[in-house]
Amino acid sequence: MSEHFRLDKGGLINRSKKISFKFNGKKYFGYEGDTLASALIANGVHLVGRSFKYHRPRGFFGAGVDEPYAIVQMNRNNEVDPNVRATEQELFEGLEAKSVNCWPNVDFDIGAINNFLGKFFPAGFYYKTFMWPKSFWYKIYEPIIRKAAGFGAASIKHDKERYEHKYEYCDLLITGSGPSGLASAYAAAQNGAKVILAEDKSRFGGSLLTSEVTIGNQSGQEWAEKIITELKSMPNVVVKNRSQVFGYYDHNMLVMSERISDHLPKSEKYIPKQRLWYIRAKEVIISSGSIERPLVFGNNDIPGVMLSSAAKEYLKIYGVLVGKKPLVFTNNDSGYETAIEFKKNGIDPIILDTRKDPNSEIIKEAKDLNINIKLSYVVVAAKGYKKVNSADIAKISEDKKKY
Amino acid sequence: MLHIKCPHCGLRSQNEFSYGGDATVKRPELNKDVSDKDWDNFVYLRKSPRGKHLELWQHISGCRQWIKVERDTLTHEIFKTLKASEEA
Amino acid sequence: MQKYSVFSLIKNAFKDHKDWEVAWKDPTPKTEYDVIIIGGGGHGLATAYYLAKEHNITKVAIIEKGWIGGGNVGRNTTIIRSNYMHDENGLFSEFGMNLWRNMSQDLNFNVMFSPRGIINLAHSDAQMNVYSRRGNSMRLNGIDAVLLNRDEVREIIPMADFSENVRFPIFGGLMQPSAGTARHDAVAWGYARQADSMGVDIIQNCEVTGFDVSNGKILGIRTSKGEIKAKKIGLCVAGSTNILAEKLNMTLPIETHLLQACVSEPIKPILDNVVTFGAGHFYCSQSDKGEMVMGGDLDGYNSYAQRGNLPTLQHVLTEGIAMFPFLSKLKMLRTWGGIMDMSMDGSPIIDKTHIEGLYLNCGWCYGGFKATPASGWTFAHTIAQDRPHELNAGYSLNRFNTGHLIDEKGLGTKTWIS
Amino acid sequence: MTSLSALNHIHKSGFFGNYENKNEENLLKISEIKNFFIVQIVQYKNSSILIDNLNIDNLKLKNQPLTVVSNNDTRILWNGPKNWILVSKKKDLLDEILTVFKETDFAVTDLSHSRSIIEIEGNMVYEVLKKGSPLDISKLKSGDSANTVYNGITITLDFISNKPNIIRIFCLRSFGESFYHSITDASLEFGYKCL
Repeated sequence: MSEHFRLDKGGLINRSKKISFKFNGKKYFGYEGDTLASALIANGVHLVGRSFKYHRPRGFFGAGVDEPYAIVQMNRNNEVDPNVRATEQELFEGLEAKSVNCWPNVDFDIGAINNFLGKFFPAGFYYKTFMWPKSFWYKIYEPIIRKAAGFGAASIKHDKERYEHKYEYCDLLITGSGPSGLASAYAAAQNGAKVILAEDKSRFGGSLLTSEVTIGNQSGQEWAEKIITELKSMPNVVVKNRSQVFGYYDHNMLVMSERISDHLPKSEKYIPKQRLWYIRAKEVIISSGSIERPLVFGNNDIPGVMLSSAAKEYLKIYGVLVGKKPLVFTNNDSGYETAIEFKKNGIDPIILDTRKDPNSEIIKEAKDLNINIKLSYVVVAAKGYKKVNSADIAKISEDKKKY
Repeated sequence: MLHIKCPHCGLRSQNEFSYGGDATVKRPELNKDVSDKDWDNFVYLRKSPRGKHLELWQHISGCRQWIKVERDTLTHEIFKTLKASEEA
Repeated sequence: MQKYSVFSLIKNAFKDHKDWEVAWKDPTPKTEYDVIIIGGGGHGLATAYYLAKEHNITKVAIIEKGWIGGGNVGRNTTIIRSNYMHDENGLFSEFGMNLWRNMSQDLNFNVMFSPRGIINLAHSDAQMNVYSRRGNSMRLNGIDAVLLNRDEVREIIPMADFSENVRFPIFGGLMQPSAGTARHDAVAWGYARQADSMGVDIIQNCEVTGFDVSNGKILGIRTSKGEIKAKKIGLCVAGSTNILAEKLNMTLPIETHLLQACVSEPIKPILDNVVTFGAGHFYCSQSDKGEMVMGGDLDGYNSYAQRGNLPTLQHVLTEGIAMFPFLSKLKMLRTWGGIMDMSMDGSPIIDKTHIEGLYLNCGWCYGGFKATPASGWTFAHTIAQDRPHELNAGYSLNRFNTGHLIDEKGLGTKTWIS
Repeated sequence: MTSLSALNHIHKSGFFGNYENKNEENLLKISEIKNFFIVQIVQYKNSSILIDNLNIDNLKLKNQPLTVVSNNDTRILWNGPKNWILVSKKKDLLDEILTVFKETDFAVTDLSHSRSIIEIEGNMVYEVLKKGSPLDISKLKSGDSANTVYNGITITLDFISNKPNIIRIFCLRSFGESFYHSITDASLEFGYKCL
């Protein structure tokens, strides 16, 4: 299958190295530097799983750690990994993954009947029923509920991989290598502080990789590369990518999970798969950036509805279009950045902005690019089942009480 | 993980220490009549305050000394540490 | 009160679920009640329910500083059991088991009581002997207990580590087949809904700031929502008992400690029972949703923090993987800490106090959730009759003074002594 | 005195871990130290003797935390207030110790048979220690000693030298095998040579 949604150029992937992988038994190709998510989207795969209760179709919603939907079961090095986020898993040669919580398959899922009976299963319905006759709870109702539970399946084999832990001390721990993280690390390191810079993703730079910014006379990305190279050469600095700081405990003890081999087909001998760091820091800077919050409208969970920041990230980092007829629904300027990126790549987006008369440079830029902008407009509901195909939109009334 | 300043060895992590409870409890004096109430007080009753708490810890994997630690039981902030022989 | 059933569910589905009544009201406090229960956790709600149901006392208020079910009933590992050796604990808990078995029907609220069986693993011959003794004591008190050998355990939980050369080989285990789990929040909500329907006022976001005591008699309480009079007041605030005791100039044989638990992301069904590790302190079950629910020992020092510290979590998960290697690949979804009253012998206190009209329910240590119905039932009896029921007579406040300790574990709060 | 060590069954010489294609000079060297004379000297609380006047093997006790006084044969490690561990190649030092440290003022305990000792040498020594010990090891230099834990096992560290890095680690004999496993496992990543 060819990559219909991959742009001819652009992105930070290594186009000279093609990688083959399997999803739900089918073979696809991606490039070095892809995540499983970006490679699947490039191949036009938008349906990756089913929701927990109603078995509604699930696609990709984010592009990183914030992904709520794209949960897959992985096979790596003859080991099973349940509940892996496709947006976090880097692609490697021979990767095998499959959808979870669907039977017989993700495309045709018997459990989806729950979706059509959803009216009878409102939140917390189980507290109100299954009480009569008494023995049925034990013998029938609960066993059925239990059987339907869970996403991935855990292996009962011994985990043969190697895991290590390590204690470390530092003057300053910085979580996130975006512009503020890098600038802080650089300033502290130059003054002799012992610095640990942790980046959750494989690439350093954070928002510098997806935003059109310049620092001095360099692009954001060039600046990030320069600073990282310099930081790496300093003896008082530890720079770690694929390292997620996930716990902040008493007396400035932080815990970081370093994924050393998860992006490789196989761990090297004697090298751990993951390493847990216990870091005692004198000071901590949390510069992890922000996660975009979704807007609320009907069916905002169907595949193809996603965060606009994620759409931008797939474009800028992976050279992948999440769709060819994008509708950007926003209540602030950030949506315009995504729309402009689409436009630059020959795709015509439509922007719906809830605001009445917003004014800023980027809006002007969008207008100059002849992007279709509808102000005071909202999405009422997305349409489609396994993939979004249209949306009901409406203009907000003057008193904002109806549309 | 708590970071406790041992008055002998300096700042060390919690896993070198072992907890010893309320340091303000006084054992009834030896060789004197002790009422049941006093024994009850000493053996079982504890104030267990929310806030500042003077407590004993032993630096068991360090200098093996008992020390006193004044710690907030809500925030875990440690205000001071003393040798066991020192009065707060 | 609206009855919950599959029919009411279907009926309401056609009205888009807009016609459901509120499950409990949000009243402003009256100036006086017959009984005030301080603490809107499981025990407080159950006490109010049984006061109304068993003793016909309905002029009752529950005063809760936060929200109902926000304390330990919302921070536990949902285990329900009565596998105790001592008579006091065994008979009390088994009485509770019977209340659990009928709770969903009694409350007309499905609390998902699920008797999946609990297995305590033994890792040495000595431990097998200890378990056979405990099992015999249980049977003498009418509680089901089965001693399992290694092969029998393997048949039930094949995914445990039965490989060669493990540090703690499984020799066998003690099983209570009728023990299990329940949906913790539902317990609080079910009791709240029924208590409310019988006239109990559930007053949330109301902090008790002081007590009116005169000539050794309780007269009422002062709260952030004004003064409220009552001749009888029950304290049901395990975890924070010492804070209120201080306002009453009482010093109690309890310390407040912190216990942590955690759940993994949901996985397909793999573990049907509740299993405890015998060579350390770890227990595990799988929820109806598929999450692995795990817990361990206290953080080890006095704490009101309601958040856990790292060393205990490390410990818990290390033991967990030693018992069930499959846990190693799971990601934790949530970890949490709850504060609890650790009594000096590990058993609770349900008793009158030296202040007339003031009743105490505290010291639940790790075992408060499963005790919810029995605790509420006996505490309601103690308050209504002004004397303990024979089931909770052993849980007296002065037992530490008289030497009648119930040291089931032989440790109480002082885990640090071992 | 028998010289059978707790590590006899597991300490085998050879190359291990990630040693291939590496310069032997850069590998960690792990050896077992045997046949040392180890004695604990504790001054009683009520003793008023000035330790400055006491000499053992030409060394004076020093009541300063985390320090070692040493000569070629003997090292005296601070082990707590008024508490020292004396480690010596001279196996006949006990008589001299008992004459100098009178039993009215000192408790002297022979620990020669109760410790397992591992010595590690190499650039990555600090990294190996970080994999199990919560101590801020980078702060310690040659001439320092410290008691701490390593993966739950109580240990005593004696920093012999900084150029090259040599650290001697003592643990209770009964934990010797577990500790040896812990240390060698942590060294696999770097490659090591057992002497």
